[in-house]
Amino acid sequence: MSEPGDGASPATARLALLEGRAICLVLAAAAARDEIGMRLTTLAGQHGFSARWAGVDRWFVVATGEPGRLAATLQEALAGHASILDQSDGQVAIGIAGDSARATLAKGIALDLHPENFKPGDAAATRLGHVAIQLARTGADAFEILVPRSYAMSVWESLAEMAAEFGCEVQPIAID
Amino acid sequence: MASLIACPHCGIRPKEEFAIRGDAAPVRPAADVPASDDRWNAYVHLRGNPMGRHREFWHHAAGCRRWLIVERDTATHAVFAVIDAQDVALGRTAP
Amino acid sequence: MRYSAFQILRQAFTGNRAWQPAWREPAPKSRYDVIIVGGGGHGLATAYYLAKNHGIRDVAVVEKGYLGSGNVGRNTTIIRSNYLLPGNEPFYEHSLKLWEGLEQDLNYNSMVSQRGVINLFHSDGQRDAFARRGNAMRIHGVDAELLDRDGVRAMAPFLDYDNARFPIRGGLLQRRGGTARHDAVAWGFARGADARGVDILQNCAVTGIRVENGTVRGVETTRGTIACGKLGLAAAGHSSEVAAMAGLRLPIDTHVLQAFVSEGLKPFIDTVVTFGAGHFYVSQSDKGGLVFGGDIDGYNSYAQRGNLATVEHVMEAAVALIPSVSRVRVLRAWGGVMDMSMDGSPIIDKTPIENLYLNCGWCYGGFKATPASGWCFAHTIARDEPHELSAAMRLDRFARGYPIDENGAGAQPNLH
Amino acid sequence: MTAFRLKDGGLIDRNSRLRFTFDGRAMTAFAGDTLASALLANGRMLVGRSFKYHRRRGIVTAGAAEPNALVTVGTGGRREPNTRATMLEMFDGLVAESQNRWPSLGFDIGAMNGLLSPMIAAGFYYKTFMWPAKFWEAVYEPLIRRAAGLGRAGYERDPDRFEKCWAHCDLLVIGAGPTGLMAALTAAWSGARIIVADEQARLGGALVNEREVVDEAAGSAWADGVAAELASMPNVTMLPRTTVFGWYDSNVFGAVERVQKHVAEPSPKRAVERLWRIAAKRAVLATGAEERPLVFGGNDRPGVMLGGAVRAYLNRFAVAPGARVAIATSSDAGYRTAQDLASRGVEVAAVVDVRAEAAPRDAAGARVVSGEIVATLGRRKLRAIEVSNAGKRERITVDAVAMSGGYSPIIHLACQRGAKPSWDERLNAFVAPATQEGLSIAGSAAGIYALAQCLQDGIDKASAALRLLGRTPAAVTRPAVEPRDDTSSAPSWRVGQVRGKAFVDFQNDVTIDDLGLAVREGYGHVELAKRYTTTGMATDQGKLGNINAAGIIAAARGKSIAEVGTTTFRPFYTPVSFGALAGAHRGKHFAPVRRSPLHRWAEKHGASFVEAGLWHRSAYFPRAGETSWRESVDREVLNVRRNAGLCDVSTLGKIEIFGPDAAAFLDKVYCNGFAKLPVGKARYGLMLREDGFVFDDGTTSRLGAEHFLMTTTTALAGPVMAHLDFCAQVLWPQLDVRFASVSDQWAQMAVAGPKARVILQEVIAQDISNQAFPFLGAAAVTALGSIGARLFRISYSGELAYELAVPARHGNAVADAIMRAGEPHGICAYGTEAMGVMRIEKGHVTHAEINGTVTPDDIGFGRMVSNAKDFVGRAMLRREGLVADDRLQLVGLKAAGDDRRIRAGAHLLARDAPASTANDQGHITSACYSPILGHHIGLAMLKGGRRRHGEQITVWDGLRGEGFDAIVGPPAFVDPENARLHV
Ligand SMILES: Cc1cc2nc3c(=O)[nH]c(=O)nc-3n(C[C@H](O)[C@H](O)[C@H](O)COP(=O)(O)OP(=O)(O)OC[C@H]3O[C@@H](n4cnc5c(N)ncnc54)[C@H](O)[C@@H]3O)c2cc1C
Ligand SMILES: NC(=O)c1ccc[n+]([C@@H]2O[C@H](COP(=O)([O-])OP(=O)(O)OC[C@H]3O[C@@H](n4cnc5c(N)ncnc54)[C@H](O)[C@@H]3O)[C@@H](O)[C@H]2O)c1
Ligand SMILES: Cc1cc2nc3c(=O)[nH]c(=O)nc-3n(C[C@H](O)[C@H](O)[C@H](O)COP(=O)(O)O)c2cc1C
Ligand SMILES: [Zn+2]
Repeated sequence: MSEPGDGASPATARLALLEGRAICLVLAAAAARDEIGMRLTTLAGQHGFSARWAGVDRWFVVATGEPGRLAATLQEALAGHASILDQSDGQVAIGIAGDSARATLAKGIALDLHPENFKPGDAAATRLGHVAIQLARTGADAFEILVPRSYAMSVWESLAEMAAEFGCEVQPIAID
Repeated sequence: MASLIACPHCGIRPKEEFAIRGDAAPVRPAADVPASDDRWNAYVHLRGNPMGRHREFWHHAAGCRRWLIVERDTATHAVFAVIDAQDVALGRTAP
Repeated sequence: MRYSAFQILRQAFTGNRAWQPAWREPAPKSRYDVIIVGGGGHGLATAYYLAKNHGIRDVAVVEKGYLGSGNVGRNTTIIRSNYLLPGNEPFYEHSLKLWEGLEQDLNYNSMVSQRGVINLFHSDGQRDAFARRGNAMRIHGVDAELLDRDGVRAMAPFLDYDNARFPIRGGLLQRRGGTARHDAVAWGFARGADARGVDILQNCAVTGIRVENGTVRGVETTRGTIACGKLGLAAAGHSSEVAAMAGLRLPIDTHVLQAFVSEGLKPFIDTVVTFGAGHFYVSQSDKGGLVFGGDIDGYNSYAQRGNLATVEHVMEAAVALIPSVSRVRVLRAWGGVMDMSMDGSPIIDKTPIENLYLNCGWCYGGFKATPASGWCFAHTIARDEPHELSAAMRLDRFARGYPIDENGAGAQPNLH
Repeated sequence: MTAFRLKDGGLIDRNSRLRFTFDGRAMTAFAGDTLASALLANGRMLVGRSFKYHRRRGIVTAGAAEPNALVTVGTGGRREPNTRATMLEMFDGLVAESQNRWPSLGFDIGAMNGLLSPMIAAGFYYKTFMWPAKFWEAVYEPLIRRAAGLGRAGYERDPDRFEKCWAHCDLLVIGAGPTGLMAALTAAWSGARIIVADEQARLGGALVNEREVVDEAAGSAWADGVAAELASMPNVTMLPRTTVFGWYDSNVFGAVERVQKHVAEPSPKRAVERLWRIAAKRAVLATGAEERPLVFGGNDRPGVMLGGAVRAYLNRFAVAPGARVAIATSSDAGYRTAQDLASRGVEVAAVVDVRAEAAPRDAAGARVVSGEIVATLGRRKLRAIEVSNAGKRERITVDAVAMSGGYSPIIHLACQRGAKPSWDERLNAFVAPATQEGLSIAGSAAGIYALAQCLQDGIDKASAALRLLGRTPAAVTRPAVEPRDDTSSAPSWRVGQVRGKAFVDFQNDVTIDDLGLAVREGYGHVELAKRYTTTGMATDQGKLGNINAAGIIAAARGKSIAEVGTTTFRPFYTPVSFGALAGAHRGKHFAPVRRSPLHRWAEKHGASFVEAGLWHRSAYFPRAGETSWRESVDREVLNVRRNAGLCDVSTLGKIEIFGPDAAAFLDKVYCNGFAKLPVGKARYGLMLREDGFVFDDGTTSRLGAEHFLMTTTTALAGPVMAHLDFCAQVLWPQLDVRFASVSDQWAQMAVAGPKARVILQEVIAQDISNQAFPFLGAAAVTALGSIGARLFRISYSGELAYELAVPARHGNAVADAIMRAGEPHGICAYGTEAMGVMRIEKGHVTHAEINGTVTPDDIGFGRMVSNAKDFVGRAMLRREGLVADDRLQLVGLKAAGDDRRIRAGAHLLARDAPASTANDQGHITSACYSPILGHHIGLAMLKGGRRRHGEQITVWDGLRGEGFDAIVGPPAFVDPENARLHV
């Protein structure tokens, strides 16, 4: 019988460095705290980006494309309601996908990732191992994490170890 | 305790995500009221330290970054309530 | 009954039937000149030195559980006098000197083992801080050596020098530091105090303190009311609770610290090692278990038991420091509730209440202090004034701005 | 005779023959064996030595409680001492060694201790070894320490992988015996998410070891079927080989799975052990019951085993413990053993039942003696027992004894969180409280011993748990079993007459006499008796002996066993490897590494890196021909002071602050004022703790009316953020301010030196002349034509200097461009070491000075402290001790005569004062060689230091054997007038 990890069957957990992402942190003004989520959801619909809750007054907005453009769009749409911080360089996006994606993440993340509790579209600020990260579920068996840039190589190595038994074979990445 | 803490914003999270500051009871003397040195000393240094019900500041450092007040029992480690500290400070939630 | 090899031989011939109890189990009297609350190391040592140094023998030690059920019986047994600040160093050195003669003094072998304590450093900054500390010791005439990496390697070759995340660069060594057998310390002081007339009242919890016109009169206990001339509190983790019975609010929080012991091993580590890049310290007990610990759990607790996250944290540091320990198994984990003060240093003092004396704030370092704490507290009680060695350990130092803050963490007890 | 393998039967695979060695002897086993069963099958009765007396010991149990059969397995980095042979699954190539014996297991010098036993009774070491005092250190202690421990651990690095995993479930079932399996089935069919954990590889609990029939199948086959069904369900996670070791708050369980401990060569892609942290809404504890040994003379001789173990070896492993077996029992279970032995053709010499009025039971034809064993006989192996029977003594020839002393429910986990067990008169056992939040106890763990009732209890307890979770339990009917009633027993903590030693704790060699001695000497409290005699403190933690010990103590004290109670149950249920608990966080993964965006740039310039907290920072940049770090650092410093240099300062904490109240907020957190800071300007700020001592420092720039950028020190970036969160949310919640860390977004480089401006101007679009961009300017600029950057004119080195921040991805390119532009001007890369030298030359402080015990005034910033506003730390700053005259104050130092190396950590004395704590005047905080001054300098904290400029003092470094005189001066050695900052 062959199983993932013996090289004969395809990997059931895959890691990918997601390059070309524009990432902004949206800090809501005190008065706008309650409505900013709604505004972002609407904007996300219009512009095709994903808004991920990151705290009572903050959201990560992730899009593909130019960092500057996303920041400008948000700036314009949310002026007076929020401050926008471009984090396209501050955060590194890593994708984890496959049947064993959840099993891989369970090795570092304490959240219950059962689809009943953490659905596609859900996001959370939490820890992976010893590093604070932002987690989002982007599909039934697909997740994305945002990790502060300085930690990215370390986190990548940890993820690669966690996924090894599921047949994942990746090279170290260089991020600086 | 407190292997798990139910953050009012993030849901149930392991203790490792939090940093603990301690007693939430002492209130910082207001600037505009002349506070005696005793009051300041009490605020900064003295603690009720009860065996039993206790309110403590916990910071959800690896989550929503909110300061929470965790009400718990220091003898049994039962957790009674976890609320946002700012809501308390602003009088939006009863302490 | 005096203990000796000869005595052991003699008793062996009569089937070990004639050994006498190590202490009496007296009924409480209605009054004592001095009552000490807390039958831990400090309370028992205080009673012992009250009798021995000050001739005060009408003393009771009131203990809510069994003898030594508190931190004296659940600590990692490290003794040393490698302190930085002038308010501390002479006190702890006196303690170490007392340790050095303790077995003869008590006629009880507390197995003081001066196997050396190495505090590792991993950066230039840490080295400088240790150099300062080592000089603070040397200036007081205490032994201290600054080891470089090779010096450490010669003493502890099993540490990770090759792949450590935080390479070991050297260590501060105190050769006279080491360990002592925790239980034997409590038992030895108890037996010594008992022999000098002190009543040790086990299973006797203090539930109230009688104060009249600002003066202490006695205590209420689960075994009745007992009057006293003077009352000394040495209740360690329960200090706030007991002091509250007299209306005092203390600069103390109670925190749980876990300790661990591994399965018994043939000799594996022959010094005491403290990791400088994580919270971890380890020695090997005479029975073979690795006795070790790390950081506190972080929240106020009276529960004497800890959290799994902290366990993991300690184990990560253990394996980082000693990779081969990975295959060894940990046998047991337990917790002790400690009196963490606002500056990490103890309090031995009089209180605003007449005839009430306070001994607390030992954090996770009070075992090594046991003899000196008893020595100085007995003095404070007997003379109604602080001993010169504990002169800085005053209760009002916080209000007055004279903290004894060895690591500069400030008024947050869980950072000390 | 010795033990031997039966010709047929058992749950072993006789077609799969495995080889292993024990103490170098090659032996064979079958798949399905444990090391213990294989040793028995090979006729090995003697497998270990006890701790204190080095007595010969054999296998006692077939499970987790084994006190004797501890071996060292594996070699090199996989060497594992104290492994229970009873729990070790056999694999081909297994290498095992016996322990605590020298020179050999058969002949062990240490056994001499047994002769001395009257002299080395409990606690003897507390009473001797005290004279002469020196002898303790030199002779006695080394001897005692050499005798320590059982197995020897290796010093080689463990080559294997470990990991941790979180799991979540509605119901955790601990133990997969009949009770646990039925509980699991009930919950699984009800749709709940469940996890089933059992420490055995083979599920079924007692069913695997006994001859039971369940639903008309052999019990083990039934269990296999249920386990397979469970494993096939998507809502079920099966964890065999997984020991639940701890129950923690919030119903979190710690468990360790032995993923690859039963294979010869573990796959490097998988962990060998996995730590599970299981967050369970509820749990059912179905851990069964432990059989108790009987305490009689010579009860430790190899060949004496528990009855349940004998049945397990017979039924599961097809191994007979001997050819002629006696049964010693205080419970009906003994008769079951007799029946099982007889059914496999093993002779039962006698059933010795300690119960005087034992009702007739089916002893399978064996003789039943109402009496007790007084002694066992035999030198190398058990040859006979001596039985007392109504006053008569009788010798019975046997080669094995199966003892059954009743059962103790396994309540370990249920009592780890403070609950005290209570004595149950009916069961003669301690039981755990039945109602504890989140946990139900079922089956034999709850004192239910009949199989039918266990099965039913599993259903019932799971159903009740499901209802509490708001679920409707599926209707489940209990499988059919043969009715049988053999659960009654009588208490028996020790036999009446003892010849020889009767052991209560086998591993630690604690006897009845030791417990009696402890009681006599005042150590009668069960916790004191434990500590004085060490009973229950061995690797099995008294699983077998503790209840007998409590009974014996009770008798000696004239109390009931209920009054005596148990000692405290603590994690770990069975010992857990350090490796499993550390998981993957070992070696270089002990802590994550933070890597600067300019790491590659630094590498290219040959940086030597150093760990600084989690960061790897470039310390200095050695060049060909340089032979010491000092040489490189001196060159870097001189070059910066003469030309220019570039240093990576990306690791500083950066916090962006917005909102109408941002300035007001900064006024609260800094002791100096920020409200009036103009847009486009930076200011140095000092942050205090509420107790008045300095917390952190850094520059904060105003980028807009309601927009600031704060920098923190590298070390305190995290704590400062948490502090700001606290101030904003708790102390001043009404302020409209918001902030976030942007530390990772920016690559930041300091460009310093007289030529910094000319160089930088080449990459910056805007005019950065002194007029356009004076000292402490802060502005958004464009770098390399298109990169949005931030420029700050701040200086740590004391030279004309800038800090340029660019989005991290551009860091290397911009640094390269600056180096290129600077080449004609002689720019160099410099590291934290040169930066350190220059800041000392300039008298700037770092955490070497700001160590949590200094006030602003101590470090010369007294005048910065505002009088006009409330800020954190203001009130406590007034305390007497914080304004005292003799506080340590920051000064500069240099040797009085010829240059001397000044080292941080040295102390200061008034000149010619003898060294003593009383005379101690301070210490040196930072020191370096100043290449620009050509001699060593230092910063120091000195009592009343600011008043003492010009004074000669003594530098005292007894630790390193140095001492010399030095001159006190102001902390700034270079450009004290700050002229260079403004050019
Ligand atoms: C896990 C751990 C590891 C440690 N490691 C070290 C170490 O390596 N080196 C070191 O120097 N120090 C160490 N310490 C600290 C040291 O153990 C303590 O500081 C010291 O034991 C405290 O003094 P004590 O012995 O008097 O306390 P305890 O033994 O705790 O004595 C206090 C006694 O007061 C009793 N009591 C409380 N309330 C009442 C009441 N109302 N009525 C009657 N009696 C009462 C308690 O039952 C207790 O017995 C450690 C502590 C812990 C918990
Ligand atoms: N005849 C008697 O007097 C008597 C007495 C007691 C039990 N029994 C029999 O024993 C059986 C009891 O059934 P049961 O299911 O309650 O218990 P069990 O002993 O059959 O099963 C308990 C299971 O729990 C596992 N376990 C224990 N602690 C564990 C831990 N910490 N982590 C993981 N796994 C752990 C064990 O490996 C075992 O498989 C019944 O057949 C009963 O008749 C008989
Ligand atoms: C230095 C030291 C060594 C210990 N060694 C052992 C040991 O070898 N075996 C053991 O079971 N417990 C050992 N213990 C732990 C005690 O059993 C016990 O857990 C501890 O004293 C706390 O008491 P408690 O668990 O009863 O609350 C040791 C404790 C200390 C302080
Ligand atoms: Zn949260």
